[in-house]
Parts: sequence; C-alpha cells; structure tokens
Amino acid sequence: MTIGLAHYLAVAAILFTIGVFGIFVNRKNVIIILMSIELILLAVNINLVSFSVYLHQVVGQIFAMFVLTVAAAEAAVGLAILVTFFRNRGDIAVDDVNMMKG
Amino acid sequence: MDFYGALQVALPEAFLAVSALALLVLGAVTAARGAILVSVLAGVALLVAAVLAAVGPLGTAFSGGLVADNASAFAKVAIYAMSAVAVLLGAGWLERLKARQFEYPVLILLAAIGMGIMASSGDLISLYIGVELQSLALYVLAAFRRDDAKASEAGLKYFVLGALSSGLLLYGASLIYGFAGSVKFVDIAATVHAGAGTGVLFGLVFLICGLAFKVSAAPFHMWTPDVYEGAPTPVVAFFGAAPKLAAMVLFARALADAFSGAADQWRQVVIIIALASMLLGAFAGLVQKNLKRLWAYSSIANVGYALVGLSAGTREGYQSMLVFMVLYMIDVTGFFACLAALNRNGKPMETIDDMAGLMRERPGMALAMTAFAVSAIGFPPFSGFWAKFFVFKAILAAGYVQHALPVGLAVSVAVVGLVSSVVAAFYYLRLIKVMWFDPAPGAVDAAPADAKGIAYAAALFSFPVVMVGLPLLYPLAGVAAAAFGLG
Amino acid sequence: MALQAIAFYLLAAVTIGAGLLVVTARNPVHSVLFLICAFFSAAGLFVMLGAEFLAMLLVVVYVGAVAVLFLFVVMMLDVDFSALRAGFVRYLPIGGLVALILVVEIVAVSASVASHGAAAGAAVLTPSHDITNAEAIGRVLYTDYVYFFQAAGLVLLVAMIGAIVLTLRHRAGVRRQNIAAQVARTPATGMRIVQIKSGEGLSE
Amino acid sequence: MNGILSLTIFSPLIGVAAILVLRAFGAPAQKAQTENTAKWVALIVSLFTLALSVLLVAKFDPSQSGFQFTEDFNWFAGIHYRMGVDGISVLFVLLTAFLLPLCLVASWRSIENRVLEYLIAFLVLEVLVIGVFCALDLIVFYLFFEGQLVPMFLIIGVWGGKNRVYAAYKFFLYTLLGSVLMLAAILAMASIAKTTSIPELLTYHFDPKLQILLWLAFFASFAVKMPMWPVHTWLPDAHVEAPTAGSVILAGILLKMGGYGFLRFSLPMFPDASRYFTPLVFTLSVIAIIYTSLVAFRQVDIKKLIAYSSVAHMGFVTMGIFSGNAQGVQGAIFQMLSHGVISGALFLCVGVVYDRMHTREIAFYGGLTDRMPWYAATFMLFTMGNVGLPGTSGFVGEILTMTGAYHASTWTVIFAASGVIFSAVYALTLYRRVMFGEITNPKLATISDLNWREVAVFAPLIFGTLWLGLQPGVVFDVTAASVDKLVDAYKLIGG
Amino acid sequence: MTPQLIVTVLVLAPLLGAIVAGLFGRRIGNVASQAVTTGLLFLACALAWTTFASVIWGGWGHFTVELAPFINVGAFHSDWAIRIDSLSAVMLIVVTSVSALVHLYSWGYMADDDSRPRFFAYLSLFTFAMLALVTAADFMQLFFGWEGVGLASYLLIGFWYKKPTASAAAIKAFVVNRVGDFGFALGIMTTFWMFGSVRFADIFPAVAAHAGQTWTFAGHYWAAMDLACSLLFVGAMGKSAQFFLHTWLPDAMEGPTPVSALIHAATMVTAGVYMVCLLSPMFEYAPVARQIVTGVGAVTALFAATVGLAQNDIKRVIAYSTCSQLGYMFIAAGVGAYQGAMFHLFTHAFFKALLFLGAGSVIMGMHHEQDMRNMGALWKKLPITYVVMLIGTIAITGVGLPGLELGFAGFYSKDAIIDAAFAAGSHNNSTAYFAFVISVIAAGLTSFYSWRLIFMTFHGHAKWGAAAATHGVHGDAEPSHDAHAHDDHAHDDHGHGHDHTPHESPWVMLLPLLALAVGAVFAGKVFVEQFVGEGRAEFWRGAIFNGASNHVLDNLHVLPAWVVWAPLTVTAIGFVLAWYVYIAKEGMGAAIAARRGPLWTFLYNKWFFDELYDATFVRGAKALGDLFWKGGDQRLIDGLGPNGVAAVSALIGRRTGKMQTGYVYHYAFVMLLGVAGLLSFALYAWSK
Repeated sequence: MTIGLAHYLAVAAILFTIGVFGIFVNRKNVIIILMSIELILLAVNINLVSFSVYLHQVVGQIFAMFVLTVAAAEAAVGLAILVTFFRNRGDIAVDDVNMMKG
Repeated sequence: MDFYGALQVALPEAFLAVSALALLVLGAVTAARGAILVSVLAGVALLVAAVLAAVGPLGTAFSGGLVADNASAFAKVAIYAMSAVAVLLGAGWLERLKARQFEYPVLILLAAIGMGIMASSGDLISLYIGVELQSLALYVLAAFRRDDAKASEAGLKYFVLGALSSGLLLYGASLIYGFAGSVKFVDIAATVHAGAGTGVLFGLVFLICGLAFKVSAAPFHMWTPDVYEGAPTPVVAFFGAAPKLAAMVLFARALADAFSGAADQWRQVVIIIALASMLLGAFAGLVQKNLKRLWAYSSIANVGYALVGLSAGTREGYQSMLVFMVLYMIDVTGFFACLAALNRNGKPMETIDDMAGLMRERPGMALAMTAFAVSAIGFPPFSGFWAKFFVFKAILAAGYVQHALPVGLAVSVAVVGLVSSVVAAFYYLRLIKVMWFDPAPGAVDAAPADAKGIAYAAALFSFPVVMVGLPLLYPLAGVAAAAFGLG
Repeated sequence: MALQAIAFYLLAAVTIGAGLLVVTARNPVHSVLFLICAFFSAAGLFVMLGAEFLAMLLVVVYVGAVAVLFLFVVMMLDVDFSALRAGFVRYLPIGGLVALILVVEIVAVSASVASHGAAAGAAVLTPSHDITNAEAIGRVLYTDYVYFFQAAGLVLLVAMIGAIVLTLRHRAGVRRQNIAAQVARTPATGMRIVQIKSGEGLSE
Repeated sequence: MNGILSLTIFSPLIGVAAILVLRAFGAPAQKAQTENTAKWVALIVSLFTLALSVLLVAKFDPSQSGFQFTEDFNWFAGIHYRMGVDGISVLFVLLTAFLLPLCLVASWRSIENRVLEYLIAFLVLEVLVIGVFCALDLIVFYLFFEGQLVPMFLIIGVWGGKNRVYAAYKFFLYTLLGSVLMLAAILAMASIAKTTSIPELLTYHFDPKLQILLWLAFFASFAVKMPMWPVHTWLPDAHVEAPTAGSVILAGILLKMGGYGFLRFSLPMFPDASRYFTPLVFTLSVIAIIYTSLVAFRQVDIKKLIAYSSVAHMGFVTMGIFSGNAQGVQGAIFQMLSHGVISGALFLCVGVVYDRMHTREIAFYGGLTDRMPWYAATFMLFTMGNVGLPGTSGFVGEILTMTGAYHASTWTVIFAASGVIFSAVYALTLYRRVMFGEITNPKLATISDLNWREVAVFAPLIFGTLWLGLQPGVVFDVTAASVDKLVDAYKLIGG
Repeated sequence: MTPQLIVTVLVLAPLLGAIVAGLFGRRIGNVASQAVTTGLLFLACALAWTTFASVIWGGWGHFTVELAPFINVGAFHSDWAIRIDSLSAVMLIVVTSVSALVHLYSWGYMADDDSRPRFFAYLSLFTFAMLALVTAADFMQLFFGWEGVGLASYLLIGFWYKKPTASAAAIKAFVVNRVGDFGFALGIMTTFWMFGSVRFADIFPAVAAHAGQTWTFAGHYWAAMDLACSLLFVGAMGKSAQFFLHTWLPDAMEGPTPVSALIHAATMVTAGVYMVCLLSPMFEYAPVARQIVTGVGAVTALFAATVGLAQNDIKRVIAYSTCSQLGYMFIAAGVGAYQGAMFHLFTHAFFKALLFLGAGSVIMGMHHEQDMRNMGALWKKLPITYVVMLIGTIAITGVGLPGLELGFAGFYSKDAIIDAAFAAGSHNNSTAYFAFVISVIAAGLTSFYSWRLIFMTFHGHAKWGAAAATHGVHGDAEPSHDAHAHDDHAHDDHGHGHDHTPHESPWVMLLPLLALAVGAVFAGKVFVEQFVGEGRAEFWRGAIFNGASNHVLDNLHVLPAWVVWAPLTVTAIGFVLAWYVYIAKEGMGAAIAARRGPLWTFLYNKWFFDELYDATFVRGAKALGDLFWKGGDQRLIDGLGPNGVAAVSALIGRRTGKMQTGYVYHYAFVMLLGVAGLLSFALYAWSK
C-alpha cells in the first residue's frame, strides 16, 4: 500500500472542504472564518507541494511559498479590519455583520 | 532576455513600486501637511506609468511570468489613468474630511501595481500575486474610513469573501498546475490543446469562479452591493472602474492564452455567469433605493455584458469587451464623482429620493447624472450604447459568421442580454424621473470643483466626445485584442 | 513503506481532525490551538513529501507568526465567546449536503488529476540529489521569480500599511508631555486675573 | 446640393445652441423675457428647417426611384453615416418639419415652467425624427430611432398631466423593449451581410429561415411604435398625459416611424418572411381596427378617445403595407401622412379647450358650438377627416389601403371596412357630446372662441387636410417611383 | 359658353354659394347669404335645364369634362370630372330644380332662425355634393358625392344642434349611411379588382368580357359580378333607406322641413336608385344581384307603407311614404326597367318635394306642430297649401285612367313599375312576380295613408285653438312617445301662446309649392314617352343599358287588362277606406289606436326595428367596447403586459433583494452554491 499523489490530494480536498464548510456554517465569530480561510490555503499548499514533488519541479513549492506569504499578509489585513470592526460595533459575532443588505 | 531587458519590460510597475516607496517615505516625513503633495505626485506617477506602459518595449520576462504585449499596454494605460482619477477624487475627498492621509494615494498606487501585474500576467503565480496585491489594497481602502461602521463592515465582508474567492482561485490554479505540470500559460495551452481532461477543466472552473468574484459577476457578486454601499464614495469610484478592467483582462488572458483549446467548454460556463449577471443585475436593481447599491447592481449587469463579449471567444469579442470596459469605467467613475460631489446640508446624497428636483437645484450635475443613467441604459448615441453594441455584435457574429458557438445560443444570449437591459432601464429611468420630475426637498450644497470636473468630463465623454473617441479607441482595442492567444 | 503509510495516515487524520475542530470548537482560543495543530501535521506531511523547506516555513510563518497573531487578536477582542448562536444546526443539513457534494467532486477530480495529469505515475523524488530542497527553491525563486518575489514583498507592505492605517490610533484623550510648549509658557498665557463680584463666586 | 440633407436634419440644433446661450447669459430677473426670446428663436429655427425641407422636396426628382441627396461618411469600424431620401421618406421629412412649428406655436402659452428645456426637447426631437427618415444605414437609423425616447420621455414626464410618470415609463419601456430586439436583428444583419448600408441590404437576400427571425425582431419594434394591437396600450396613456404638442408629435410623427420601418425594412429586406407573416399582420390590423374603435367609443377622456382612434387608423396602415401592392402601399403612406395632419390637428383641438378649462373629460363639455362657432367648424372638419370622409385626406388612405388589401385578403377588408362605420360612431358621438346641445356647465358660459394664434395653427392643417384630400396626387407623384420599385421587387419574390 | 364651361359652372356654383355663405355669412349678413346661395342655385337650375335640353334635344351628346386628377395610383385612377349624359342630365334638373325651390322656400320657412347663413351654406353644399355625385365619371367621385351628401345630410339633420334628438338623429343618419357605404366601398373594390379600373368609361365596355369571372372568398367561388353588384347595392340600400337600413330616414325628420323635402325625399335618397341605373351595364350581368334588388325593394315598399299607416307625425308619414316609393324604384331597377325607376324617381321628386314642403307649410301654419292628431279642418285656413297637398296626394297615389293614358305624374311612373314587375314576373321570375303582388298591395296602402294624412290634417273637426288647449281633445293622446315630433327649437321664437290661429304661409313659400305642383301634375304626361315609351332609346342614348334578353319595357303594352287596372282599383279602395275611417266615422282611427292592438302596436313601433337595433348593435357595441377596454386593455393586456411584467419584475427584484441578507455566511454559501453548481454543470456537460 503505497502512499501516492492521490492520497495527498484527497487530504487537501477534505481540508479544503472543511475550510469552505467552516465559512458558511459558522455563526460564532468572524475569527473562525479567517481561520477557515487559512485552512483553505493550507489545503492549496498541500496540493501544490505534492504536485511539485511528484512533478519533480520546484515551481509548485515556490508557488506555495507565495501562498504562504500572501496568507500571512491576508491574516494581517483581515485581523486589522476585524479590529476596526470590533471597535465600531463592539462585537464580532457573524450575525451582527448585516447593517447593509437588500 | 537578460535582467536589464526584463526590467524594461516591467518598467511601468517597477516605476510605480519605486514611486510608492518613495511617496511612503515622503508621506511619513511630511505627515498630514504633505498629503496633498503625495496625492499629486502619486497621480503624476500613475500618468507616467501609463505613458511608460504605452511606449515601453513589448516582450515577455521572468520566464514567461510577465507578458508585455499590446493588450497589457492597452489595459495598463486605462488602469493607470483611471487610478490617477481615483487619486484625484480621493485627495479632494480626504481634504474635505479633514483627514489628510497620505496612505490613500499610496494604497492606490500599490493596487495599481497589482492591476498592472494582472494585466500582464503570463503564469498562474503572477496571476495570483497580482490579484492579491490589488485585492489587499482594496480591502484596506474599503475599510479606509475606520470610524465608520458601515465602511468597516464593508471591508470585512469584502475581505472575507475575497479571501474565499482567492482560495477557490488558488485551488483551481493548483489543480491546473498539477494537471499541466506547469504554471505557465503557454505550457498549459499546449496541454489543453493536446486534450483537456476533466481535471484541468475543473481547475478552470475554480479559476473562473475566483475571477468572477473579482469582476463581481453573479453568483459571486454578493459582496458588491454591500461593499459599494459601505465603502467611501471615491473608493467605490475606484473599485468600480480600474480593478474590473484588470480582472477582465486577466480573465481574458487566462481563458485565451491558457485555455483557448477548451474554448467550447469554458464558453458555456462564462455564458451562464454572464446571463446570471445580466438578469440579476437588472432585476435586483429594481427595488434599490440607495444609489450606490443601485450602481452596484448595475455594475453586476454590466460585467455580464462584458462577459458576453468574452464568451464570444473571438478577437472581435475580446475587442468589444475591452471597449466595453473602458467606456463603462468612464461612466461609472463619472457617476460616483457626481455622488461624491453632491451633499445636502453636509450629508452625502445617496438615495434616489435625495436626488429629487436636482434638475432645478443643480442642472449641471443633473444633466451629467442623466447622461450617465441614459448611457447605462445603453441608449444611443451615448457611450453605453456603443459598449453594448459591440459586445452583442460580437456574440452574434461569433454565432453567425465565425460559427464559434451555436447560432441559437448566440441569439439567446443577445436577446436575454438586451431584454434584461430593458428591465434595468427602469431603475435608471427612475433616477432620471426623480431628478427631472420631482420637487426638491431642500438646497444642495455647492459641489467641489474636483469631483464636479471629473463628473462633467466623464459626462461629456459619454456624449458627445465618445463620437470622436470611439473611432480611436475601437482600433486600439482591436490591436490589443489581437495580442490575446486567439487567432 | 508500511511505516510511511502509518505516518501518512496519522498525520492526515490529525490534520483533518484538527481542521474540523477549528471550525466546530466552541471557544475561539481552542480553534486557534487546533489550527496550530493542523499546521504542524501539515508540515509533517510536507516533510514526508520531501519539501522540508516549505515544512519549516509553514511552522515558522504560520505557527510562529500567523497563529500567534490570531491568538493575540482573539485575546485582545474581549468577546463573549460562550454564546453559541442558534442557527448552526438549522443550516447544517444543507451546508453539509453542499460540502459533501463538493468534497466528492473535488476528490474525484483530484484522483483524475493524479491519474491523468502530468504527474501521473511519478514517484516521490528521492532525496539523493546534489542540492537540498531549500537550495533548489532558492535557485529558481531568485532568478525566474524574483520579480514576483519582490511583488510578494509589496503584498506584505500593503498588509503593513493596511494594518497601520486601520488600527493605529492617535488617541485624542491621551496627555503627552510637550516640552516645547512647557518651555514656551509665559505668565500671560499661564494665568488669568478675574474680578469676582461678591456673592457670585467663580462659575468654572 | 451636397449636404442639404444633413443641414436639414441638424438645423434645429442651431436653435438648441442659441437657447443654451440664452440660458447661460440671460439674466434670471428677466426670465419671462428670456423665455419669450427663446420661443421666437425656436420658432424661427423650426421655420428655417421647414424651409429647408420644402427646398428638399422641391429639388427632389420624383421620377427616380433611388435615394437622392445621399451622403456617406465612413465613421469607423464599418459604421457609416449614410443619409439619403427616396420618395417614401422625403415626405415624412416635410411632415415633421411642418408639424414642429405648429407644435411650438400651439404651446406658446400653455407651457409655463421650464420653457427653455421644453423648446430644446422639441428641437432635439425634430433632429432625431428627421434623422430616422433620412438614415440610410441601419445603425444610424437605430441611433435616431431610439434617440427619440429620451426627449419624449421628458416631454411626457416633465410637462405632462397627473399620471405622467406611469405614462412616461410605459412609453419608454414598451418602446425600448421593442427596439432592443430590433437592435439584435440589426447586429445579426450587420454580421451576416457584412454591411449596414440600407441600399445594399435592399438587394441582399437573407436566408428565408433567418428572415423569419429578423422580421419578428423588427416587427417587435415597429409594432410597438405603430402601435399595433395588442402592444398599443402605451399609446392612450402617453397621449392623455403628454402636453398637447407632445401628443401632436407623438401621433403625428412618432407613430409613423413604425410604418416607415415596415416599408423600409420588413417588406423589401425580408420579403419571404413578410409574405409568411402577412396573415398575422392582417389579423392584428383587423383586430386593431375593430377593437380599438369599440374601445374608443367608450372613452370618457377626449384625448384617450383620439388616441384609440389613432391605433385604429394605424391598423389601416399596416394592412395596406402588407397587402404588398401599389394601392395598399401608397395608401398606407398616404394614410400616415394624412393621419399626421389630422390626428395632430385633433389633438390641437383638444388642446384648445384644455388650455381654457384644464380638463379633457368629455362630460365636462357640451354645447360648445354656441360659444365657439369657428372652433366648432374646425373641429368638425377634422372629425370628418378622422372619419375618412371623401374630400378630406383621411378618405384616400383608407380606401386605398382597403383596396390594396382587398386583393390580398377579402376577409380582412370586410372587417376593416366595418371599422369605417365604427369610426363614424365614436368620432361623431364625441363631437356631439362636446359640441352639441345646450351649454349646461356654467363654467363654459364664458369660454372664448379661437384666438389668432390658434387660427394660425389650424389654418395650415385645414389646408393640408383638404388639399391632400382633394389632390392626393401631390403625394403619389412623389412616392410613385419608389413605391413601384418596392412593390415590383416584392412581387418578384415568391409572387 | 361652351358646354364644358356651362356644366362646370353648373356644378361649382352651389359650392361657391356654400363657401361664401359658410365662411362669410356672419360678415355679409343673412339676406346677402340667402341671396347669394339662392341666386347661384337658380343660375345652376337654369344651366341644368339648358344642359338637359341640349343633351336630349340639342346637339351636345354625351361628354365628360375632366377637371383635375383625383387619385392616381397605378391602375387605380380617378379624376375630378363632370360626366354629362342623359341620365345625369335628368338628375341635374331634378336636383337643381328642387334645390332652387327649396332655397327659395327656406327664405320663408327659416325666416326666424338666427343661423340662416349656415343653413343656406349647408343646403348649397349638399347641392354641390349631389351634383358631384350625379356627374361622377368614376367610382371615386361617385363615392365622394355619396359621402358628401351624407355629410350635408348629417349637418342639416343636426342643424338645430341644441336639440338632443336632432343631433342623435344626425349621427344615426350618418352611421346607417356608413353601413351602406361599407358595402358600397367593398363593391367598388371588387369592381376595381375585376376590371382593373374604377372609371365607368373603362368598366362598362368591358362588362361582357368579365361576366363569368369569379371571386374567391371564404373558400367559395363567387360570381364576381353578382358579388360586386350586391355589395354596391348595399350602398344604395343605405342611401335610399331600404329595408334593414331604413331606420335613419324617419328620424331624419328632425331636420328642418325644407331639408326633408330636398334631401330626404327628392334627391339624396334617390341616389341609390340612380346608382343602380347608372350601373345598369353591370347589373344586367348580375342576375342574382338583381333578384336581391327586387326583393329588397318589394319588402321595403310594403314595410314602409304599413308603418306609414299608423304614424301621427305628418313628416314621418311622408318619410315612410318616401321609403316605400323608393322601394318601388328598386323593384323597377331590379326587374330591369331602369328607365321606369328613373322615371318614378323623376316624378317622385316633384310630388314628394311638394308634399314635404306642403307639410312644412302646414307645420309653419300650425306654429311648429307636427302631430296630425292636433290638426284637422285646416283647408279653410290654408287653402293654397291644401290644394297643392291634394295635388301631391293624387300624384303619389297614382290616380289616372289607364285607358286614356291620362293622369297625374305618379300614375305614369308607378303604373310603369307595377306593369314592369308583372311583365318580368311572367317570364319565370318569381321574385318579380312577388314584387308585382307587393307593389299592388302597397299601392292600396299608399292611397290609404296618403288620404289619411289629408283627412286628418285638412278635414274633420279642428283640434287646435282654444278648445284644443286642454288635452281632453287628444282622444288617443299618446304618452310622451311622440313628444319629439314637435319642432322644439321654435318654441322660443313664437311660443304657442300668442297666436294660436293657423295661418297661410307667405308667398315666398307658396311659390315653390305651386311650381312643384305643376311638375306633379304634368311631369308624367310630358315625359312618359321619352323615359319609358317609344322614345326611350332616343332619350337615353345608351346611358342606361338593357341586356339583349331584357325586354321588360317592350312587354308593357301586352299586359292583361286586370294588371293594368289593378293599381287604380286598390288605390280607390284605399281612398274609400281612408274616407270611411277618418271622415265618415271620424274618431274611428283614434279608437283603433287607443285599443293598442298587437298589429297596431307592431306598426306604430315601426316593426320594432329601432328597439332591435338598439338591443343588438348599439348595446352590443357599448358592451363590447367596455369589455375590450376594461377587460381587454386594462385587465388582460396591461395586466399581463406592462403592469404584470412590472409587478413580476418588482417581485423578482424583491426576492433577489431578500437573498441579499447582509450575512456574510449567506454570501459565502451562495458563492459555494455557484461553485458547486458550475462544477456539476461542467462535470455533466463535459463528460459527454
């Protein structure tokens, strides 16, 4: 029973779905959503790295590196926005984020 | 290509990056006092970059990651120019808010760099980096008025959904990479031509979904109305214009350069998205009261039209899409400039009812807004008409002449699109009606010169300048479209 | 090989389980911790794949920076975490269904990519090559992708500016010592002479 | 004579420019004076346009069937500014230029607010309408055709009656829906035929199956514009709410663009489809004639009644056009011109009493003949024209369209001819209820007869009605060559 | 003056008068207007007689003056023209003579009206239209005149526009005529497509060649000639108030009496007869159409005569009489005796105009009282009127001695028709035989109602004056049903109060009466040979066409004696009956009326035609109009169309708006739905 590319991809796929799932079933607070996004990016990274390895290229890993970088930046910006939101509203419950609709 | 040559190809962005850093330093040193100076310099830098993009050498650099061709030159000129307008509009706005923040122009500069990268992206990595650079800057800009609850909510929504869409896009990119064994569009194109498997097409769907979010096409449009409503008006003016063009060009590039072999497949998806956008934009706009939301739905519908041009998958279609986007950008910027200029008792006029009697109070502004509304209806001879005209002509020609897609499909798309434009006409008419027919509830504050100037210029462009401008724009767009990897 | 399989399944299970807990944990602090756990396991997977540099990066960047940032924000924002809002269950069935469809589709497609894509049938690179993983990455990153490397730097710059713009506050109420102002103080500005009528007092 | 056509089309813009200058430099204090000047400017400019169009007709060579005074300017991307007139279109130019000054004079006093905008709207409208009739390029045609919606929308909406907003929307959206379908067809034609030049397209033969689609798309637009049953309901509302002059333009000219479109596009470009759809058109025409006549009979609003009668009269036009023979087509053209004069005049007649009493309710009036004999005579003449009495222009069109269609479909004409009976019923009943009897409403006791301004408006219309009625040849001489060419070509295909 | 100029002046003179009086009447005054119009009419009359004499006996022959082109579209070519032949010449004198006399008469009759210029303008306009009609050289001008007289009739019936009944009657006249014109127009179209022309000069010579042509319609092949002629005859039915389309004529009596005399007795209503005669070349080849003509004529003759029996309004009696006489004319035309029809038209013009104008004189004398039940014993008060009315009555009843060939005008023409019907009927033409029987019966009825009129009006006891002021005298006082018989308008001018004694009319009115009386007496004797006798070929010179097999007029001389005597006999019976009921047993008529028997009610209510039409057409049109308007336009078309679409759009908009909940997880969910959907679509579509 060899562990092959497909195994890694499957893990990534499940992780991706969990991340996605986390975004839209979450009611608690926005931070969880941000974490879900991190999970998605992690899934992508697993994908990229495993492809890279099995393709005998490093481009995939470089791509993953960029993704990591951007993920960090995203986390920073996301948390910054979250902080301003919290300052304005005093809460970060997802259900409260609906001043604008229709 | 040596490094020097590669830098030359990347010169506009490189110049902007250096400018951004320099202005950041300048801003940090001079603080509030230098905000205006930073704005002006940022505008100048953008214009210089536009010139550089127009005259700079063509070619590819960084192992195909960066492509400077006619299409990117065309797009960059437009993007940088519109960004410059946004800087101007924002500077005046910040000045009036007494919030002289030099970060605003710098962020626009950075976003512009991201858009430049998008416009000349040649592989999946540059695609991603460009998108993210632009998006992150926009997230921040959306929440720029941090004391405003609506703005931060807008920023939050934009960010969350944007990040999700980035995830989708990335996941698609990873699948494509895995399938094609390369991130370069040329290699992908070769693989796809050899035979597109389900995997790569699946990746393509993810990619399309991610890009559709960036252009706010249905069903990835949900952020648009809320963000448009919540974000500061000058920021929306920026959002509505340049990033859309950049995303559309990127969209076109990805589909044409990398996936021209699977045109029949992606065309179906793009058509679905286009139809959904046109219909949703038309119908959902009907019940809107807030003009910014209204224009958000309008932008959804308009993106649908642009996607129609894209879905034609022909050179004419791409050309029409470019023309459409440029004309649309001018309209939308002008419209939001109007909104930015209009205040009643110091409060921004944002609902349709606020515009009551504007024709008596501010005939110039009302005429400009009428021009934008009429243009948005797609009414001849205003620019909006020409935009739609070429798009639908392209899709029909693709069906009837090039036989790129089934005739019935082409006709259905055109008819649905045109009919939805009639539905949408209703809400534009309502704006005209309110401005022209209804009595004014009170005096309107004097309009600031910068916003007024932009509004008037854009209105004049939508008619009659377009009659002169179009014969110049159209062939240029044709040259640009020829650069895409379609025949 | 069996060992490798066991390691893989263990790591994969932990990753997925931690991921699930991230989104379902009641306490966000726990979520962050589970996130860290997921990252660690993923890093393990990377190591198994032979991408040591990425694995290290993942631990350093994510666990070291991002996760801590999360933790910091979670702690900083004084939210009442105990209130689990209703509605979670209501949306669970449909959400679950969509998730299920998605996961089935994605797994199917991933399998198809694995079996038909460019990497089909390839084996994991054996680490017998001359250059290390980090070196290989570095060679490509600083040549072919140097431009985007710089651009990634700009992304971080944007994040920095954004964070500052959005969160840095010049508090109006904070009293800071202004030496120049203190020095420039004169009797004229420092005191005021008032005439007080009898029976009225000072109103201030 | 090069450029005379463009000069004619765009000459009203001189007035627009002048009024804008007036607006920019006129002192706000002397608003009334500025407005008065602007009215004169507009009138003089519109008379100038009229003079130009008379010159155009005078220089027109009726013996030629082709397009004359043609202009061609290659704009870009294969879009040409092509202009020219033939026998079918030249008279519509004249009709437009003829009605416009009358409209301006008719609204001299009745429009009190936003006078300058009003004048501009009318002058712009004139440009666009004349442009429609002169356009020799599909796209240019569409530009002008569609362009009218906005000024008309504003005319109804800004200067209209109580329910003006609803009417304006209805007008705009109805028409827009029709014309976007036409736009789709135009685009398809441009793609397939690789040209948008009307003269070239006239000789291009589209695939019959394609013709069906194209025909339907054009039909959607023209049928709404005509308007044909059952897409006519915008018209009564628009008419009722529009100011008098707006109604005149609407009924007098804008409706004609539908018929003109049928003649210019549907018949010659899609002959197979036209033949195929002739029964449909006939059926709709007949329904329009009978149905709307009966509806007109029951109206309580004068304008609405006349509006419905317009729909009925347009039924004759469509019937005549699709009969596909010289009598029918000539009759249809004539009917359009005649209806332009008569219905315009009838709306002006309504305007006369509306200006005085500010109501259009039939029941309000009665016995006006006693106080307003000259008005009674004028109204009677146009009523008779509406009824289609021989000697007025209304007759010639009706009898010719019916004669033409009789050959094509006897049934159709039997029903259509019954419309002639109904027209007498509703028109005379209206006249009776408004004009005859004793004056019972005390408010009418002091109503005054036509003033000189109104006489000046009506005189040319009276002349036109009678002249066309007694000497219809003046029209046929101009149109004959072009119509014969059209009909001959139509007959050749499928015979 | 050349003949062309003469006839041109003749036709246009009345138009000139109409224009002058109509446009400038108020400026130049009443008398001037009257003088101009009347003068021009007398000029026209003189020219008409000149023309007539020159055409018949002089050397003018038949000719056409083409004045200007009218409609010229391809083969559809018509001109403004004046066609002069024997037929039109006869009509010219009838029209201009009666019109001139009526103009003159109106000086007196309308003396108290304050819109006299308008009245005279209308009269002259009518005359012009009628002249245009009779001199038309093609169908278009014929139609022009046809509708032109309709317009003038409408205007004149509604002359007293303040009177609601008058304007209602005017509309009725116009609309019913339009129904006829509907058929007429269709007939013209059929003719045009048969012959490729609308000009008589093109059509008539080609009739024989097109005789067998067919017309496809409703899946059948119809004999085109029969179809065309039948449709054209519908026009004639409308104008000549034939059965089904007769209802307007009695109501038209709302107009001033001179109008009734001119239009609704002597000229316009005969246009239908004239048209059938003019188109004799076509009708000769349309046997079915001729059967229809005969049948309709016969039914009308009987119907109108029966209704005439029970009417009380003096003008209505004469109106129904007119209707009936027109029926006779159509019988003649239908059986092929066009000359007979024209002859009766000619003589009828004199005595019917006479009767109407006489009735006008009576009405005037009675201060605008039209109800015969309020008259009686007037012969002493109005002697001249009485005499001329008597002459008219004798003429209309056709009194004369068949053996001696001596009698009043009506005798010659009416007997010619009855005889022609018998002659045609004896040749296996059952319709004609039916017509013959009817015409004999109707002759008796004519006699009865005509004498009833004389007796009720001029004889018996006076029911006017102080004694009659109380309504007790009205033995059979009708409920308000007949109230409209009064000339209401005049009440203001001379109210009943100030002078209740009937008086003889002024000479300006009596002179035309006398002139017409002369015609009523002698017109028959003088012209019988030319019109229907041996001289007819010489007289008509082909203006009327008789087919090769048409020998009706030749057979008039070989009739059985009982046929010849039958009309006189029934006339005598009618007279005696009338005398018995209204003189011998005065009050018997009133008693019959008071009993309200079913037959009387049926006749009194004119066979309930008005009620029938009101219930079907008028109410039907109103109901349909409402249905189409409220149900069709507002509910169905607007409801499903613009308003419905707008509502649905707004609903969709609201629903879509609701989807935009503002919750970020919803948004994400929608996005993922989109992704899942598109992925599924892709899997489905691309795996094929």
